[in-house]
Amino acid sequence: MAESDALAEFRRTLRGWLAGNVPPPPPFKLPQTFLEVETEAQFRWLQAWQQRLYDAGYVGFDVPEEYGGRGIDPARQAIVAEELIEARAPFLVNFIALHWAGPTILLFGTEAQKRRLLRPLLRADEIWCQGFSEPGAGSDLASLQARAVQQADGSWRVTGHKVWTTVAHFARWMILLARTEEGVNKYASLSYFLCPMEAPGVSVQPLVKLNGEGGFNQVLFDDAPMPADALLGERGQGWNIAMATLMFERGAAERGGKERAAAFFAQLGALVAVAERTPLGAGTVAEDPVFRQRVAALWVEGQAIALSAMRASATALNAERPLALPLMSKLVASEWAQRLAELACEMLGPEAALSLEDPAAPFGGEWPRAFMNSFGMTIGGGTSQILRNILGERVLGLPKSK
Amino acid sequence: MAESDALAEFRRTLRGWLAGNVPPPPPFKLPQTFLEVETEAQFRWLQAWQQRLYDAGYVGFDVPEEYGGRGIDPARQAIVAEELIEARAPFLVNFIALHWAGPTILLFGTEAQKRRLLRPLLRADEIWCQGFSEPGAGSDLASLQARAVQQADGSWRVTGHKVWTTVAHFARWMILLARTEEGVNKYASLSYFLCPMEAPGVSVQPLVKLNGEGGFNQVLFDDAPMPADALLGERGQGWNIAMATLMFERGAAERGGKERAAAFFAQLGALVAVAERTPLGAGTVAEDPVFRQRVAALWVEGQAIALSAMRASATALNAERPLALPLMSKLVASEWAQRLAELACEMLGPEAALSLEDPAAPFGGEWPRAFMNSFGMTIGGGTSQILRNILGERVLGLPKSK
Amino acid sequence: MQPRSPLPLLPLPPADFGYSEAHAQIQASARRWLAEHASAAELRRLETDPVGYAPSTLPALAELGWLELGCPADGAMDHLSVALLAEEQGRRLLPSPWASTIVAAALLAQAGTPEQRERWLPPLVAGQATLSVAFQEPRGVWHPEQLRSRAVRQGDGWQLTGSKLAVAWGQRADALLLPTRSAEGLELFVVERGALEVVAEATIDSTRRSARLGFTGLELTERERLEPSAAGAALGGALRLARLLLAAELVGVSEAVLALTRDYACLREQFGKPIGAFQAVKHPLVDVLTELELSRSLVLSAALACGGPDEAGADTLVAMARWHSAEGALRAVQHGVQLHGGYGFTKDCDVHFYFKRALASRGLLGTNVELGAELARRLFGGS
Amino acid sequence: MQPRSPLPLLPLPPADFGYSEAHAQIQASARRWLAEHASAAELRRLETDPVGYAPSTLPALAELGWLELGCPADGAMDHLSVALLAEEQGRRLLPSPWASTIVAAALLAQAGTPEQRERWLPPLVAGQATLSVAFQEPRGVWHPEQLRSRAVRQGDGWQLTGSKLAVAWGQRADALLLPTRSAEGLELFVVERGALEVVAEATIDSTRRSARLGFTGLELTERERLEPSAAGAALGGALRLARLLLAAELVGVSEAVLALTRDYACLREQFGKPIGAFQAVKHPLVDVLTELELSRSLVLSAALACGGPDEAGADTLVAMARWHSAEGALRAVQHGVQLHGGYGFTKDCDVHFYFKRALASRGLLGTNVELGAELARRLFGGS
Repeated sequence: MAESDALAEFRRTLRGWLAGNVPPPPPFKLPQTFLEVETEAQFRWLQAWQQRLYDAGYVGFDVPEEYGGRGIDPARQAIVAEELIEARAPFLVNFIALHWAGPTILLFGTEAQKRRLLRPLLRADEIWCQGFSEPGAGSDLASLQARAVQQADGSWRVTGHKVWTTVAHFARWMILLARTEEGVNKYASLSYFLCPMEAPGVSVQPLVKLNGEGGFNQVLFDDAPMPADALLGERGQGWNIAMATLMFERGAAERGGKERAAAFFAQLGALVAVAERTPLGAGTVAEDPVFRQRVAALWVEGQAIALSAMRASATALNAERPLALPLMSKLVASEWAQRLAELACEMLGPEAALSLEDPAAPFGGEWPRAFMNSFGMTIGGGTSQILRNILGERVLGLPKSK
Repeated sequence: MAESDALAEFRRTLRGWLAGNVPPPPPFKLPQTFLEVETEAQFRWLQAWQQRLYDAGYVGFDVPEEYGGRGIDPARQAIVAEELIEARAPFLVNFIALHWAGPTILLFGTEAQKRRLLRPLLRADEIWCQGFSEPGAGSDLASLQARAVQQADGSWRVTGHKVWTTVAHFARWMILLARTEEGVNKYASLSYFLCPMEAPGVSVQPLVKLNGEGGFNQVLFDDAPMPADALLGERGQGWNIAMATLMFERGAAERGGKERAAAFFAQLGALVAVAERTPLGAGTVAEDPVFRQRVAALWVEGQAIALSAMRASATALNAERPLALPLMSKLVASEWAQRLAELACEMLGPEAALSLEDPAAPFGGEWPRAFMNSFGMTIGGGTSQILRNILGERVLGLPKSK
Repeated sequence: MQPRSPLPLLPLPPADFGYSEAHAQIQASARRWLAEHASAAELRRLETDPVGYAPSTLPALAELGWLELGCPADGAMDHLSVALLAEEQGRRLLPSPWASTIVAAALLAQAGTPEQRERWLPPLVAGQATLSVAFQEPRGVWHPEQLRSRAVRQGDGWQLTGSKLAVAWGQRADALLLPTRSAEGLELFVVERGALEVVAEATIDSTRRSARLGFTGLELTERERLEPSAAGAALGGALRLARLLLAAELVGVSEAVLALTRDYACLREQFGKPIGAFQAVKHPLVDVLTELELSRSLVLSAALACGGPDEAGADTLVAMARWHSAEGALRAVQHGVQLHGGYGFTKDCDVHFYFKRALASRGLLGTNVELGAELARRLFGGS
Repeated sequence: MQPRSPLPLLPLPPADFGYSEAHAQIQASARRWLAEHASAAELRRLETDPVGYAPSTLPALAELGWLELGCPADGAMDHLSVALLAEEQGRRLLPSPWASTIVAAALLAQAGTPEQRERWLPPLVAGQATLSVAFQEPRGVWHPEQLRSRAVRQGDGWQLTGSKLAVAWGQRADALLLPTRSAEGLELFVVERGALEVVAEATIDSTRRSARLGFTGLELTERERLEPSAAGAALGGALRLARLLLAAELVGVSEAVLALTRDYACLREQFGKPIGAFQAVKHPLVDVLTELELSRSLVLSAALACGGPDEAGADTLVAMARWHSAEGALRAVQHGVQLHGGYGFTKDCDVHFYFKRALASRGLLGTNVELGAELARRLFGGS
């Protein structure tokens, strides 16, 4: 299917713009994804990139113009996504905002909320973080304990303890799930807030990930005030709104299949590069039949995942089982990426032990880092175990396990 | 550790006897294990072999002489087992009797029961089958419904439906688990019987396995009489006795580790033979690096399983976790054997489809047959799923899943 | 930034995967017809049937248009429709030489002489004749370059010597298509069955019968030889189509086993609840689901690519689809037997039909080890 | 009856696996000592320590007899004791150059000149000196036949050129043992650290530090050369011992992760019950358990074989133990992180120490792909 002339022209223009505007690598180490943004320098550099891209008119093709977007235009959005990968541009640092908070606000927000929040979100002027998980409520999210109490003037006070809050230390806003109602079941007693992070009583403490990187935090709320209009949707509707956010988080969103496909191909290309450039005996890993077979298997699986991301939007082809592809995409993609990083480490042999700090580390030490980071994806946003429950129950109709 | 002179002499004599007495293959197809004995001809031929081996003095080294055994002598028992494998002798058809019913009777039987039953059991004069599972009670064995009612004269009447009863069509006796008590919990209401199969009201109907072989049955009891002394142990003690039988069945028995090790090596040797004799391109499968790697992995795992079978009896080395090796042996061995048979089929390529009946089938069509039969071992005697529960709960002390 | 190596560019499907209303109708009507005409009871009846399929099946499929879709006179076909039908057929394991016949027809349509096409294509499309391509040879050989069957010129004609195996429904085919090699290269012949030594194979899979063929010094004329200039491309296309159909069928196999096992897991109770509530049952079933959905994406994309201009890309996607669906189906049937427990180990349970099909299919037209090596060559070059 | 091919005969352990009361005591006392002296808090403290282990550790281990067991003056040792200690050490990840030192000592004891043995063995056994063998070279090379480090005769002495990496605790060792190749074959040298260019590697695993070494035209005398006649056998033995220790340590790693995760699964509640009640948590933990018990059987048997006459058999068993325990440990730590959920992804959770050790160990002294090929050669011959 050939692109229309207008779209092809758009792609050409964008490609030209990217050629002139993608910045060279900074003098410091960049994080692998938005999950690992740690230092102020990294953050500022990445924020500037998103701002520049926004100002050039390339961010916001899923947000109407009146809210600061570029109008709903999935075709252009997909082209931007593909070309960003192609040009190896930096990732967009306001990831949670763009992919989870933004769509949720667009779906459930008041006109005022949309007008106030979406533009600075798209431009990375205001960063968003997510406050769902708690120390005692991970897989069993609905058992969370954070509590918001409405005051006489309609404003709120929140007390609680959130964990796993990526980029909280740079965030202006949090999408926050808290208990507001008494005497109803645990699902019906939750509400969803757009919580300002600069309020008194909010403190952000960094957590350190297993690979030593920061970028994720715990956030303590000690009777912290929120204005009345911090509430998104209705009181007690929090669980349903949160499920929408989680669907976005798990990749069910309408993000372009081709964009996601391009991301898989980029990962595979990186694995192939490891095989081709890693010496083994007289040749390279790419000549070893056992490694070749394993790479081929990952190629097949990656191609299947990429094609499935594209197929997810072909509604007619998913009539029998409409939820399967959206609900499975995070599960299969995160486990595949984990196997891929593990295989890359195996190819490196003893040098897989070398870390980012070692100047002699092959590929800059990115692979053991990537392997460890891969668990962020098989745990965060619903563990693989929970996702298998959900698929079994909601897609196959099997009885509940809980 | 060198064998004592007496044992070495025993081994030499046995080896000589086997050389002269192991029969040549019969004109009909032999079953792969006791689970597949189907025809009268197969049965008679195998029965004659066990009788001959018994008469020569080589069966029953785990049964005292007064009951027809050869006295408790694990060393000689192990030697017999090893040499039988070495000589590729036929298996002993009264398998359930020798390994499950016999040890249970020895442990829980009255003097009269032991005197009456053990000798004909060892000589395969009387065949035993097992009546535990029912259509509605597989993994959840304790929910079985067969009912035995004691009569005024102390005798019993049993009504129920047992399945999965290997060799029932040749059996003189069944170890039978039935409900006898009312108003107590499901475990305490079971009793264990040594049930005569020739009674009126007992009917045996063959079941056909997925690969088309017979050898296993369902048995219907319609108010069938059992004498008073059919009861083993006490009323209501059935569950505990059944657990002992299942421990024997799952390989926890004191059978020689070396015997079991020899069985693993035999299976591996058969796999290696497939690799070496199956042409692939200009050479054989054994020259293909990918298949080589897979065979090596199975070799390592098989060696580990074999060594673990031997280690199970080194008490001092299992002090930390005494139940682990006995409870895991069936699980790991059956899953390993399944992978092995699957790999052999993969080596055969398109010819893995050829069945026993095809004269051109490689290795007589035994491998697809073995692969299908392997599920008998991952399902029967506790499915792999149930065994993982048991290991998790009894060895790791994790909370119950049910 | 990680350094990256370029991957081979594979054809990508359009946004709607080329799936039209017409496809939906074909699929729905196939499903209706199969629900009426294909059943496990019929599979049981046919197990002992010497032919192995109902004689009425092929004419009925012809009437439904299945054969026309697969063997259009102009040599082109809608691969997507054919793949969808193959999946439906795999779900029910409908025994019939449908797939082998359309593969043979595609080969004939592309490389047959006008006379051969005239002779065979009309009865094929009408369901009145069946043909089968003898791809597979002993020693795991199937690659057109490695065939050991030999064709030698003998005066005006040819002498053929060789052997073939696993020829789908070869024992009932009216004629066989024989790929061989001569001094000049690849040669294809169409030979009536009576001229060959044909022995029905005894296999584990009663739902797709097969035969081995032998021929020693078989004398043939030019009339039985297909156009040599078209032979290579036509055999490549037929192999691609055969692999695609196999892959699509195996997706159907996984679907069927998943449905059977899921239903059983909802009904069968142990420990006071349906076994499907246990994660030890639920999670493997989810893995079957995710694998088969991934396979389906490959099969659909491969089918679309088969109609496109990039033959190497189509070959690669077809190899991927075949690889993935065969692995997935074998896992699916293993879980199917295991999770049915004791019942799954019996022939009373329908899963065994699917088990055997999956096991018998895995090694056809390239084992997965060979396919892996083929794909690695595409990725890395080398041997 | 299936046809069978003979397998290589491997040494089988005696019925009691050679495990005596003395072994039980060694194990118990090691466990007691470690419970007191090794802790996650100490691992955290040492993460930023430039040395990486407490200076008091090695003398303390010497006092416990750990070094004596590993470096007896007559060149023989009780491999079973050493393997048991290595497992205990792996459970706690006690940082110390114990393992690398006894491997070096075994090499020196077998191939050192009387002067070298006199110079090094007494302080080694006393925990007053450390040595390390530089097995590994760039490009994944470790096999003694494939080494690229070169020794060239230069008048009365030698000139060495080469590089080494992943040398355990090489940055603190008093001297390094350098395997090289000369025109005559394998040559071993013992060189004080100061003579070499030694750079500490920055690795993911803070509990076992390592270094890379470079030497270009390094001038050495005969006094630094080990007995050439014994070099091959001694290096083979040292490699065997190093792999055995690695395997035993990795069993300890799996044990520790299993214990941590099992305890967490009993405490952590979700959906109103401990997560260990869910089969999605329970069954993977059981798989960790069964794998580590299988690994243990291989490690114990390999240790016994190392003391026996069949060196090729011992090599094979050691390779198996190393292969299996590395695979098992990597699975164990992956489940360990995953089943701890969000907490497992943080450095607060102790699992990360084990994760890094398992990942860093897998590629040492032969990747599992190489070991698989090595084992296949034993089984099938060929290359």
